Parts: sequence; structure tokens; C-alpha cells
Amino acid sequence: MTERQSPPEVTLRYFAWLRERAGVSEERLALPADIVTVRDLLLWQARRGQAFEQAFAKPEAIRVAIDHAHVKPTAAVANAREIAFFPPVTGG
Amino acid sequence: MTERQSPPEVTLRYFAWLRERAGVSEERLALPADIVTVRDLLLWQARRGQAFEQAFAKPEAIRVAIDHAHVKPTAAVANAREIAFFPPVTGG
Amino acid sequence: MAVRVSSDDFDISEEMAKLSSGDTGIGGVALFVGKVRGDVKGQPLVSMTLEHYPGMTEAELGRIEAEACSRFKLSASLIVHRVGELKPGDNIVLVIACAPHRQDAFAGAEYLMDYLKTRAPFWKKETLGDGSAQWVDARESDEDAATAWSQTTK
Amino acid sequence: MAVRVSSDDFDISEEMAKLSSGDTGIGGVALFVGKVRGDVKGQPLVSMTLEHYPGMTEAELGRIEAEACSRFKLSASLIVHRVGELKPGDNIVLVIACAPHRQDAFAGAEYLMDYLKTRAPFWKKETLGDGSAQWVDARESDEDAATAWSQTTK
Repeated sequence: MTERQSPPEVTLRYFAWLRERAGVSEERLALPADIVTVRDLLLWQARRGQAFEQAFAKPEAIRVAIDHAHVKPTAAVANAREIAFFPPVTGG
Repeated sequence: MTERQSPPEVTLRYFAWLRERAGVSEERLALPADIVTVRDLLLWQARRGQAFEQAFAKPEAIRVAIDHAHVKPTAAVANAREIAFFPPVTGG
Repeated sequence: MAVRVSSDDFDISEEMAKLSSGDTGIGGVALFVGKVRGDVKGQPLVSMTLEHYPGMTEAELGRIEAEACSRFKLSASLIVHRVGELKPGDNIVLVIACAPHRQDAFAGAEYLMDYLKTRAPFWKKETLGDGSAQWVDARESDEDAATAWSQTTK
Repeated sequence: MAVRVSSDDFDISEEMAKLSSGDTGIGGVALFVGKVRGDVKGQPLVSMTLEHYPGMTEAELGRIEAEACSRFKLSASLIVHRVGELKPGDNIVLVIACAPHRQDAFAGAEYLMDYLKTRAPFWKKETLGDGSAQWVDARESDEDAATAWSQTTK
């Protein structure tokens, strides 16, 4: 008999107004198995209580990076170690 | 009886290889009365002896400024105080 | 090729000397310094706070720099970006592109700035004279400037 | 707005501070430094001598600067050009353009350089490793760069 493998944990990070609205800068958790793409993840975030609902109300205004590289909403989240959520960048 | 007015003198200046070939950096003289345009002046210069002949052999390679401003070969030389001759500029 | 994120100010002469001295193949150096402006749509600005994403910032700036070096004939380049609280008149960012010829130097520096503005994970929060604080919105014109490069064939 | 011709070297940080400090309307500063390259078509360069036309140089640089300021929204600008004998790695020219926004700063600096290269009365003479000395020929690409501006409608 083999032990059921627990799903891998991922680090989620939040920046700028997304961090302020979500009320968290970083968390570590296992994503539900039915989350395949970044888009799935954004829709799931918007259902995690009032603060996240407000932060993720407009998913089209949110940019996502997986393991320090920009990704599109169609990107797969499998094997991600770190996923970050932030508004469009305004440096320089 | 009125005294005949002597033609006004003008300062001529030479730069870079034009100065080296002509063998003069600056001179002051009265131009012949039949020199009207810059082009006339360039052709006249090419007839002023061997050094000038060599210096002004290719008038199209020579740039001219009157009173510190670039001018075209068709510009009039009347009333000029200072006329300068030089190759295309290569600063910067 | 180097990138640096720091709360400290930079000295342009010093950075340029470190980058270019000893390489006499360099004929032109284009530099850009971004500075904090003292007003936001007529309102006086008290301070600007720059947040970034440590780790991704360095990775992204490195990718932007590598891309610039592959598109233009650059001898050396540098990006320095400040974070933390800045005041009007303070330096925010320094970009330097060294090249044998000036056209590559200018194009390299402009390319670095355009992509830095649209891809490097920095966010500005402005504190105004009335005590309010707001996150700066991304400018569409910055997106357009970066997009324009992807349509040039060079 | 200022122009200067000098045999002395310049300090970029110092020149930029003099030009931009106190004006918090400036959001971007574009700078360009032209340097003496160490070789001419594969031949080592020993030195470069810059001759200019005193009086006309200042007048022409002033006209170029005024034109740049009328075409672009510049807060301040500076041109410093060295004359005399220079060695490989030495600075030749410094151009600075300050503006509220980076696009104007970049365009202003590039415009100043393009016109300086084709209109300001400077001539370079190169002394090579074999002892020969030659006047530098004007580059057609510089003429083209300046002409391109007269075809832009901005």
C-alpha cells in the first residue's frame, strides 16, 4: 500500500495595492487540484473571502508572475514554486 | 568732387585641411567688385596661386560661413564682415 | 552588463567611469536619469515610495539588459533602480548604454528604459500635500513605447 | 540653456546637478558623452586634435540648442565640447537634455547630437601609430541622421 501523496505547496506573493487589499504579502499553501491555469487561479482567489474578493474583483487589472517571470492568464500553474500577483508595473 | 570710396575689406578665415593647404589661417582684403555670390568667391580663390589652387580644387567639398552662419553657394557676399572656408564638420 | 536595486543614491560620473574606463572601443555613452517630480496633476507631491519584487526585479532587469545587448551593438550597460521613500528632485533610476557608435548607445538606453517601465516589477505610491496616498496607474504611453520596439525589424 | 567650448574635461554629475537641481518639474534627464576611440579602422590611434571656429561654434551651438528647445519640451539643456589634443578614452562632448518626460529628454539629446555632428564647426585630426596624421572625413550617416529630423513633423 502506498501513502497518498499530499499536493505540493506553493508560495503566493502580493504586491502594491493588491497586497494592501488582500491584507497579506506572502502565504504558503497547496492549491486545489482543479486549478490548471493562471486564469483558474485568479477566479479562485476572488472567492477566498471579502478581502480577496475586493483585491481580485477585476482579474484583467492583475498581472501574474510564476517563478520570477511574467506569464499570461493561459499559463499552467503546475510545478510553480512561487506565484506573484500585482498591478501593472510603474517603475522608472 | 567726391573721393572714390575704396571697396570695404573683409576678413577671410580658413580651417582644418583648407587652412593647411592654403597656408593661411586668416587674411584681410577687399574682394574684387565682380564677386557677387559665394560660388564666385570659391572660383576666384582657386585662381590665387598654387596653394589656393590646390586648396580650392574641389569647391563642392568646401563649406562656407558668412558672419558665423552657414551659407549656400548662391548666397551673396555683399556686406559680409567675415567669410570662413572649411571642410564638412566632423565634431562630436 | 549589470543591474542593481538599492535604496541608496547613485553617482553618475562614478558609475559611468566604472562601466566604461579601460574600454577604448567605446565611442558613445548614452545615459538616462529618471527623477521624482514635485507635483502630481497640479498637487504638490510630498514623497514617493517605491516597492519592488526582490528576486524577480533582478531577473527581469537582467533579461531586459540581455535583450538590449542582443538587439544593439552595446559594449556595456547598467541599470540602477532605487527603492524606498524618495523626495521631489531625487533620482529614481539610472540607465547607461555604452557602444562603439552613438546611434546604438541612444537606442540601447531608450530600449532599456521603455522595457524597464513596462516589465520590471516596481510600483510607485505617491503621498500628496493633503496627506492622501495613492498608487500610480500604469501609463498606456509606456506600453505603446515598449510595443513599438517589437515592431521594428532591427 | 548653455553651451561651452573648452580644452578641459567635464564632470557629468556636476554638470547635471548645476543644470537640473532646484527644478522639480524635471522627470527625465538624457545625457550623451562622446569619447575618443582607440583605433581607426584597425590602426591604433595615438591622439586626436580638435580644431574649431571660435565665435561661430558658440553661435551655431546656441542655434542648435534653441531649435531643440522649440521642437521638444525641454526644461534645460547643455552642450560642452572639448578642443585641443585628446587621447583614446578621453571625453570629447557632453550633451544633456532635461524634460518633464523621458521621451522629450531622449529626443532632445539625440537631436542636439545629430545637429552638432553636422553643423557645429569642429574638425578632428587623427594621429595614428605609424606617425601619420589625417583629417577625419565627414560621415554620410551623420548627414542622414540630421536630415531625418527635418522630415519629422513633430
